[in-house]
Amino acid sequence: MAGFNKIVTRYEDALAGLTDNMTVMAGGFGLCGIPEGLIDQLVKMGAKGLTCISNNAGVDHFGLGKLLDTRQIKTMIASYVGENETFEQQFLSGELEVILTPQGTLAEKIRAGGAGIPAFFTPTGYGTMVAEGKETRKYNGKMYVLEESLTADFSLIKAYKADTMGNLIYRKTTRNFNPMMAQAGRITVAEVEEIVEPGELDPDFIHTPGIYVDRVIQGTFEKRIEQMTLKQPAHA
Amino acid sequence: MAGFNKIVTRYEDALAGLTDNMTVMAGGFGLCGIPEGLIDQLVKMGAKGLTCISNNAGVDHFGLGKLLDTRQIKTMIASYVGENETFEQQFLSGELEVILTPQGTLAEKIRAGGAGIPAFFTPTGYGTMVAEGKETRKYNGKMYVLEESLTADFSLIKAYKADTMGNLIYRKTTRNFNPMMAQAGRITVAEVEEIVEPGELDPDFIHTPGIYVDRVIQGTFEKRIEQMTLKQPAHA
Amino acid sequence: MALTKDQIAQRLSQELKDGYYVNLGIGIPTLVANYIPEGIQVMFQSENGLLGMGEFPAAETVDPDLINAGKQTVTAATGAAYFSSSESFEMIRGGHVDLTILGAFEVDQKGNLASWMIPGKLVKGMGGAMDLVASAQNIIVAMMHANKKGDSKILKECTLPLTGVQCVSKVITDLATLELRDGAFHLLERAPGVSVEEIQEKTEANLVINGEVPEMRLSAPVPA
Amino acid sequence: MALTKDQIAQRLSQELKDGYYVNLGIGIPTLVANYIPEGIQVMFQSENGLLGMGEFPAAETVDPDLINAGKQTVTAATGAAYFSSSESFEMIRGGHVDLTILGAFEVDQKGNLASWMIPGKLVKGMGGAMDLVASAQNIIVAMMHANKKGDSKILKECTLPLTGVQCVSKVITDLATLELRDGAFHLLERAPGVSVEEIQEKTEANLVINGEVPEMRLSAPVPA
Repeated sequence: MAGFNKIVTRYEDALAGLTDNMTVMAGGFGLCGIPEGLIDQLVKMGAKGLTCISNNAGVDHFGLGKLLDTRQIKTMIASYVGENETFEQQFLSGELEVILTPQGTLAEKIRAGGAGIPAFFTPTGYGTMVAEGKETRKYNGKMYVLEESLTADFSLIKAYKADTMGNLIYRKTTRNFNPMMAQAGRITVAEVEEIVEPGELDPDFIHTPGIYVDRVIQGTFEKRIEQMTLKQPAHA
Repeated sequence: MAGFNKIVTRYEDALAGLTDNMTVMAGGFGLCGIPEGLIDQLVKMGAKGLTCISNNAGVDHFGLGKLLDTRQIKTMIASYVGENETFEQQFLSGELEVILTPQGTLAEKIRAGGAGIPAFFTPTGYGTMVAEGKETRKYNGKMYVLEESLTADFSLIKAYKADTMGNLIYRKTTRNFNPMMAQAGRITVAEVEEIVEPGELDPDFIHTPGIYVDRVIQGTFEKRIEQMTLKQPAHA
Repeated sequence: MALTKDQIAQRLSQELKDGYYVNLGIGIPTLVANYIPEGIQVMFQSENGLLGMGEFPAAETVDPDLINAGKQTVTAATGAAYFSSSESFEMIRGGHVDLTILGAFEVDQKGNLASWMIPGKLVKGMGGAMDLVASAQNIIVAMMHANKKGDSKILKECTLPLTGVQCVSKVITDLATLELRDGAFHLLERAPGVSVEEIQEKTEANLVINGEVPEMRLSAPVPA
Repeated sequence: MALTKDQIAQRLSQELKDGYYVNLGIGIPTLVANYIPEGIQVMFQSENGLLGMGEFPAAETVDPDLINAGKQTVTAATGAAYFSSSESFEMIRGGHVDLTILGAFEVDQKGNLASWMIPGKLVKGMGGAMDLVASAQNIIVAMMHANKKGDSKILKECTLPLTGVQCVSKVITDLATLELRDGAFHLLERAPGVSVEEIQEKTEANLVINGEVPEMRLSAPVPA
């Protein structure tokens, strides 16, 4: 890997150095825009005691749900974790610690982590359970809660295209948490649908500049749909 | 102006409602990416006592320098104000109040203003004049300064293309402060080089979604260069 | 007669104004998109990163890369834009969305709202609801006036964990349109055929009734 | 002999490593781009919103929409990306830039640096310098060892208003390479032909000299 060539061809190399008890961010909203192959590799490696930061926890046996099956996650930081029975069992039995965080606060905490901002005030959650034990302050007559930033040892993200230097673009609503997580990872690994040469992505329209990306691997994606909703009733 | 059509054709309409003592943000870095025609209109209108937020203060008699000639600016918030004699005179005579703010802090204060974040901690300026009188706090062994956000009554920005719904794209390094200012203005006016129909800009590559933009006007731009530097010595 | 969910959505749609950017919550609010009044244009914001959400796709155009905040497959309207989750909540928290319509388990006369958690049952999480209610200038709550046993959900004080405080101004239920002012709900409209007495009976919160209370007008026909 | 500005830049260039993302300040640091060692690739970040700054343009390709942080017309390298000022400082403040090289009026043995203001003269502003020094993990200061009168600029304590505190680790001057450790500057290298005595004389700060101090190697030829 000389100069700015970030390409790796084997999943083992993509996640080399990811060990027990690390903090791992995983991009995606529901099952949309998740790094499917990197999650599979994480299952294969078997790293345990992970703190996992992701908006959702996948569904039963897919997405991050796979890491619940193998009991690799110790703590889950997410905004919404419905529709997952394995999750429910491990949460109720106390096996899994869950830190529920409002979606916008979660996004901003991750963005702040990558941006060198250790803490910020937000109106979200004031007066609710989320603000318990946190500092609050009034600005212009409105109350705000002080929230601290999040970073990760590894960020596992999914992009549409990458060039070999790690510049990334995303497609439609797969973007979601991926760009901020790319910035907040000490090591950021991007799994992409297509790899192109430097210069093929228009510099005016790069979503994640390569400076944030350490490794790029080409994947294949199942892209499972959670809620198939059609204009006309489907007769499946 | 029905629905989402944000186009105005006269500069008077573009800045209608901008009155004395308002806070006005103006995009641009040096003379690159500045809303030239909107600044001219502001001179023509003659609104006085303005608080002006911009990374720089233009040069003598061009860009925001024009508003210094007419003594319309009372307070200037900027990161760098060199190369401007009019500025120097008004500053030394006490006619002009100047709040120098580190460039990254300025960018983040504006971004926070548009994002509903009233204050944040940053490492920038700790231990310097910039931090005097401000709260400081230690996170992970490093010291940070609490900075408050900025918003404006009007944001005057420059974009490359707009669609009629106010979706914007910028070109090269003209982007600079324009996107954050678009978000932080109570009324945001974009002066652009070209207006296209909705759907002509790729939804994956819009820099500023139309929700932030209230008015769009097509301008013509001189695009004066501050420091012409060439690969080979120019024989002008 | 109490309104159906579609009729509540129909009444809610009268709150839309031309040029509004609107965030619709999951459930009844989602149905509002089916009743946009003629002659006005609105853009729907979906907090997972889409401004300009369109209708559901035809089977042949389904795209797994394009979903809404309810994880449903959708389309993008002309003039749409995609962005990251942090940018999406800049929009929301920064007060750029003109109207937010969302559901609730309970509201109270302090303007508080509970919508995300029922202790003892599994907690699924608040998603973006806390950000929406803490940020919007203009929130309308769409909900059932009472539960199946007839117990009021319009309370003096919420009993469930809160989603946000002092954020509710207008509530539209299957029975009535209520506006919160000075610590009491003012009864603005009745559902067609519903008596003031029934509304009063099913409202635990302080209810202010001024003179004759008009019936809602549900002009648009309910689509099949 | 004291180094010329180009020679300082040449010595600075030896600090570049393959794959580094680098921010170069105005003045001597800018010249470093002319001396990238053979066989290595670096990308230059310009804080006005460009990663992958290229060389100056030919006259016929000058683009007023493309400048660097010094407001000079530049080009973009292959694989470059443009972004906003807030994104640019996310990069900088978040510690993603591998190396920052910048000038200074004074440094001191506490690691403080003064570079933006000389009281009594007009203050032009700090631009992005305060963000850069507060954020970078790896800062090298490029400066003259002493002023024209021979007064040291490597001090026990800065006299000018500070740009940042406890941020300096390495200083390369026209006379020497210094590394700050445990409250003292360690003399690592001498400029060719400059004596340890001269450096000592022109260094007000505590200076640690361990054994024989080697001369800098300036291998690359100075271009015309």
